[in-house]
Amino acid sequence: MEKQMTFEEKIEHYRTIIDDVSYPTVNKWKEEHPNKKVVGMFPVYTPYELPHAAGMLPVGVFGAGGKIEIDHADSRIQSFVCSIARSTLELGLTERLKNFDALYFTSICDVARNLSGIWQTNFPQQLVEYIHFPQNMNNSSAPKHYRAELQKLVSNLEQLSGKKITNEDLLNSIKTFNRNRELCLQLYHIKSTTPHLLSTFEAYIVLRLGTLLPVEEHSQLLEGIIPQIHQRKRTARDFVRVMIEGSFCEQPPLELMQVIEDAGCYIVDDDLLLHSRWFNEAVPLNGDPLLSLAESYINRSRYSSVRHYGNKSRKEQFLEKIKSGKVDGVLFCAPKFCEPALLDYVVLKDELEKHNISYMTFEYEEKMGVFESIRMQVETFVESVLFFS
Amino acid sequence: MLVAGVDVGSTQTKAIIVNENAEIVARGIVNTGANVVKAAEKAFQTARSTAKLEEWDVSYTVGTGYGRYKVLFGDAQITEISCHARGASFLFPNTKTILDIGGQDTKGIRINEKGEVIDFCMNDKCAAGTGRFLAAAADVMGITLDELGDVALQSNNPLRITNVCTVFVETEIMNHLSKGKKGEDILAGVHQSIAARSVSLLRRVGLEPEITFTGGVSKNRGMIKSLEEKLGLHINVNDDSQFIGAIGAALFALDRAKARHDGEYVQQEKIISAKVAAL
Amino acid sequence: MQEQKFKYQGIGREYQKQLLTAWYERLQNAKNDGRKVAYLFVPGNVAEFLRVFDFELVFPEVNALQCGVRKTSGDLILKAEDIGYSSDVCGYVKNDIGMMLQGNIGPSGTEIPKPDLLLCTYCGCTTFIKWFEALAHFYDVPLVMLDVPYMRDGEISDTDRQYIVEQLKELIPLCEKITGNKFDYDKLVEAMKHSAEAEDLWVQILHSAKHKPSPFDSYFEAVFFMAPIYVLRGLPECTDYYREALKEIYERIEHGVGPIPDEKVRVVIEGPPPWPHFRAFWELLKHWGVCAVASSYSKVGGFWDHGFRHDYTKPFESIADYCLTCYTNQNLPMRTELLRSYAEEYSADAIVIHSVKSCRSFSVGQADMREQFIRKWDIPTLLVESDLADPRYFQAAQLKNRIDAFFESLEHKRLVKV
Amino acid sequence: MNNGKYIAGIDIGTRMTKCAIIDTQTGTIVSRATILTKHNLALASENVLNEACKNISITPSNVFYVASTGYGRYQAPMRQIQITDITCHAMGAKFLFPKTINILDVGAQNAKAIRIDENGRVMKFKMNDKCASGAGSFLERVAKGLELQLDEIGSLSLHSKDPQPISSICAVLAESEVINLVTSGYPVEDILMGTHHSISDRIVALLRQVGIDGEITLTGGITRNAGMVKALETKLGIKLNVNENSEYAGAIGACVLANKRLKKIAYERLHIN
Ligand SMILES: Nc1ncnc2c1ncn2[C@@H]1O[C@H](COP(=O)(O)OP(=O)(O)O)[C@@H](O)[C@H]1O
Ligand SMILES: Nc1ncnc2c1ncn2[C@@H]1O[C@H](COP(=O)(O)OP(=O)(O)O)[C@@H](O)[C@H]1O
Ligand code: SF4
Ligand code: SF4
Ligand code: SF4
Repeated sequence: MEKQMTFEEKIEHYRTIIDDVSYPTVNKWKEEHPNKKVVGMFPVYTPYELPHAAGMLPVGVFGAGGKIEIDHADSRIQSFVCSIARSTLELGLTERLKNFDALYFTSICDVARNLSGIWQTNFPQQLVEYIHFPQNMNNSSAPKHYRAELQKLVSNLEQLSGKKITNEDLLNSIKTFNRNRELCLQLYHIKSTTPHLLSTFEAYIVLRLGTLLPVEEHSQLLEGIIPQIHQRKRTARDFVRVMIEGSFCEQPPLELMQVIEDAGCYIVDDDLLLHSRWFNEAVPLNGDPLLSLAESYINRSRYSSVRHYGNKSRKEQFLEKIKSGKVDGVLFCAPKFCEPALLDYVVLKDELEKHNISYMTFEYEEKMGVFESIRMQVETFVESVLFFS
Repeated sequence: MLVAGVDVGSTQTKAIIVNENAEIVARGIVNTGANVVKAAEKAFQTARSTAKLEEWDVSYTVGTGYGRYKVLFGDAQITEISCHARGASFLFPNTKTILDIGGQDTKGIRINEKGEVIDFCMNDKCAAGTGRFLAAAADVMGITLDELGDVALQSNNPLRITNVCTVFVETEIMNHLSKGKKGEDILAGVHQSIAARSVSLLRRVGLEPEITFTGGVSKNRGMIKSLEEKLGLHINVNDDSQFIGAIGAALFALDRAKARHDGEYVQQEKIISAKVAAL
Repeated sequence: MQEQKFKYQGIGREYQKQLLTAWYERLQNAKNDGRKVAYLFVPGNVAEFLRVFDFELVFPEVNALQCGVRKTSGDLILKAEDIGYSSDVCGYVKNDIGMMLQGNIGPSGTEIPKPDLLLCTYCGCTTFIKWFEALAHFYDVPLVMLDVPYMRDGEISDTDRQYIVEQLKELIPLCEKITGNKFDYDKLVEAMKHSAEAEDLWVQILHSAKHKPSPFDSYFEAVFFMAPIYVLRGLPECTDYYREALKEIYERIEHGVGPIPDEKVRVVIEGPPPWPHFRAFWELLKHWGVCAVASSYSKVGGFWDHGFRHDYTKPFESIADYCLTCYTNQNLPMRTELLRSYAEEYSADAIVIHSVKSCRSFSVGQADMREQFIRKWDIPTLLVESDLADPRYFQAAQLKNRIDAFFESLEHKRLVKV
Repeated sequence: MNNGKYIAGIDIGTRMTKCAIIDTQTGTIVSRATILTKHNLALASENVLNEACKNISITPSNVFYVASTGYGRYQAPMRQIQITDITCHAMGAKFLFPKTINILDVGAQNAKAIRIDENGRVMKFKMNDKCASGAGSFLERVAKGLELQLDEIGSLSLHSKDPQPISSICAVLAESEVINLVTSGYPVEDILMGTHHSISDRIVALLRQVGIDGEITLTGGITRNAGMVKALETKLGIKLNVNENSEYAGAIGACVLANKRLKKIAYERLHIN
């Protein structure tokens, strides 16, 4: 049935899947593999390869996107915290994550970190990992330490599944994910070179679906749609090329992406679902697989606000992204209360001002309802580029 | 023994007198107005006169509400939060969550089995979602507060009210009216909008049944229905809901009066026995 | 009783004030005197290590705290918001950036020297990283990370310890280059000895709160008493200070007096205080005769009261352990258990959580902690919200309501039952 | 009469709809008009255009390009282009006061603070459209509560010697406070000035967020209220740019931008052909 569907129909169909907070694809997988485990992955980046190598299904956990009422979590996490933390906890407290056997959090921010602690106390039956990413990239023992961290995860997974994870398994997983990342990057390449053929709204849906499917299935699906995209008949419009920055963790409502695009923008680059193209190059397949992953994290991962680099090089990478995307302006589009994004904004916009690049900023949260005010802001931004350049 | 609780709210002041069996013997309610001290006295007096009591008949009085320190004749002050908790769990012993919508603020209170406050949360400083919001809507529609809820109950097709701010809602209502929309549909929308805000306030303290609805707005049947729909739960209300704060205060007064009484009694016993011993 | 004059009364506060004033003066002259300046954080500060190179140490958090107490933080925060900082981010960061924008005049009116080294001791709070990245951007100086893994497994692992040791060792050449001073093992040992001695004394003060009535408020007073162990640790002045301060405590015990004239309620407090309204907050609690007998905030700069001491026989390893165990680096289950155990050890009647809006490192999870205290252990727990630096978030009327409602129910129980 | 001479800008606000017509040859404003918006936005835009045309004895057919802006900008049927309030107010303010850096646009339901560069391009802006406590409706309510005309309250407040602080942050609760103050015998002018101060506090807070940096131009209906202008000036400690055209800044900006756009189109045509 998939085969006959047009690209637009597929998008429509995928959207219903990603909007469903009962995780239908996970339930189906669990039915088909009753003895296998599911591991939830909190953004931004987590080593999907490890659960995969253990024969488990890694699944992205991105909160509830405003789809459910927050009945219990609001009294457990105060109001001044980003929505993803609260709605993820609500998913847990309402047993919507009961098919998940483990959950991975990482050292991106204090909220995600403490959420891992809340999880430990409230869901003792789940394996909760808090992964410490190296923050001191210049230190020579960083790869070794992170490798040890990965090794610990592997051992815990082995315990969970009762099955040894071999180097072979790991290499195979790395290879599988290398391929998937390559395909995801192809979508971004289309978005950047021919933005009229693929909107960010569409690209996002396809990538987000990837967080809910076995990776092999997702890669196959991508291989099917990429040619379809190239065949679309659409004309390029006099739109402004923008880049979105700040949406690396909690994901903006889909309507927000539509509003931005409708207001006259091509979003040619962004930091949505960063894990899907986290490494700039393929993870090497020779040598010790865990060390390769560790070294890739340290030397080859993508720029983001929650990944520490020496300050200079981070700003450089940010500007480089702007240059290579031939971007007219940057939209800082951060989740409300997301401290890493809000703190980084000041430094980054300083750089933009130095280089005379337009930018605009606004915040979103899961439950927004009305986008009128943002529409007006984006329109104003587009006008400031159209009328004044 | 008779004791009293006086709840000085921003809009209305309520007084309750109970006897030693915690039975209500009198009620009094007046508008607070600009002179808070007077309002407290008047409410107390109203209650006393309905039961034909003199000031000295009442042996202990607790003041509560935002103007509790203005109850100059009172023996003690206790916050309205404790009093609402006490009053609600007295009237409805299984209460876990309390929603109090008053004239100028809305509170969510969560209590434990013993009726002690675990958490509470309030929106003050903003009239949106309070009795004031409803009063403004009633004003614009040219109906009285008593009718408001019943009009809303007639609606089959509530309109969505998009503004949150009370000021902007007035304009929105006028726009709807001038477009010929039905009054009941508009009002039903207004009630739903407050219900939504109230429920989200309750969620912040942790929503657990049973829920007891207190404050002046609990007299509004339209509001009760909107809340029950939004929550999908039954909520406790009775005729005394607006007095719950005052009832709680009176119950505290009773405890203290008794403790004092016992204490005095013990004290006197001691003195007497000391005297006896000295003989 | 309080009126009586004891020999040592008030020394803890006064002496501490003098030391801080002297410290700020020394900072002002640092550049003239040819000394290099390192910025670092209080949690997990590697003071002993840096003292080997004769760095002057600047703690941006201490500056922010002092600005808060002196009520200048509000204006400074607005300055930072003017350049784009959101009203929702850490008030300390904004306070510090605001201060920098205003010429880096510190809380006591002296100039704070610019950094030669930004050493981000990443001990738990991720905002630390963003904070120092911003400083690196504005000052255009190099930023060095000391990456301290979080206590994610509830215990110290040898891997984590070794990782820190290796980083410290790699830091030596850089410090030597900046200061021109060679690393000197003996100097490190000496600093470690001073530290351990001061730590011993400080812990005795903390433990004194087990007395009834408590001679010491382990929150409202502790925040003054603990300043020297942060900014002067590793120096002999620091030890002298605690020796004197402890004498004051002994004297209080001897006379059976404490910070609260008539101690009615003993509480454990979690979370940093609302500096700009410090007095007002204290008054709100004093009104009910509340004495804080233990607190977590007094452990942010080091977790000594369960036995840890800087150990000169294995200096690097013990610095690593020090960084790993400080309160901000402990995971939530550890923090929860710690507070519970304090309530027991110090015979507290309740736990008070001051939840700080702009500090997610502390706050996220506190509401959940409260659920545990109430449900699992039946410890009455009060949670109040404001901010540690931003005066706008201190809503006195709301706080009073909440505090009164809580303590009146504790008191009521007593009045009626006894 | 030359058909190709006039450009109109229509600013459809929540309360008032404003129109300005400029003569492209001289670049000057030749007509203005303002009417109450009511609820039919399309009709309002047509009426106001008719009115502005009538003032200079032309018909809407003489206007060859219409740019709409404001809350109802998508509702004006005769528009060739719609532009947001922010871009228009910024441009209008720049046109009226060329040295403008900051713009404060305060209408009935929202307040906007804008910062522009030397070309009139919007660099930053912040707006508040959720709470009436920092917008014009607040004053309308207070006027109603005190049974005064809207155009009276500003001039009345100017007589105040001792402004009475208003403690409520909310416009609705402040209204009762104001009435309480009156019944307690405080002079009306002091209460009104206090109210104006309270609104300006919020507006200035908005302005601070975009950074205050040079000449500030006030636009929108609030410019008709001398008391508000004074309160803002007191709070900011500088004089604000205001004149009788300020209320039309949005409509004027729309004209200027339309003209700019036309020139660009003409230029492009020239180069294509
Ligand atoms: N019959 C009624 N129907 C609906 N609402 C009512 C009714 N009577 C009073 N109210 C509402 O209750 C409010 C007063 O509630 P109350 O709890 O006494 O307030 P407070 O304690 O804040 O003064 C009034 O402002 C009004 O909006
Ligand atoms: N004659 C007047 N005197 C004083 N203030 C006025 C007058 N007319 C309008 N205003 C003020 O201007 C506001 C309307 O401003 P306007 O910019 O026209 O709003 P909008 O664009 O939202 O319709 C009113 O709320 C009122 O405060
Ligand atoms: S949205 Fe921001 S603050 Fe929230 S968990 Fe993600 S990174 Fe942390
Ligand atoms: S939103 Fe409206 S009701 Fe709420 S504070 Fe502002 S003016 Fe008052
Ligand atoms: S977030 Fe909290 S712990 Fe972190 S720097 Fe700010 S105040 Fe300190």
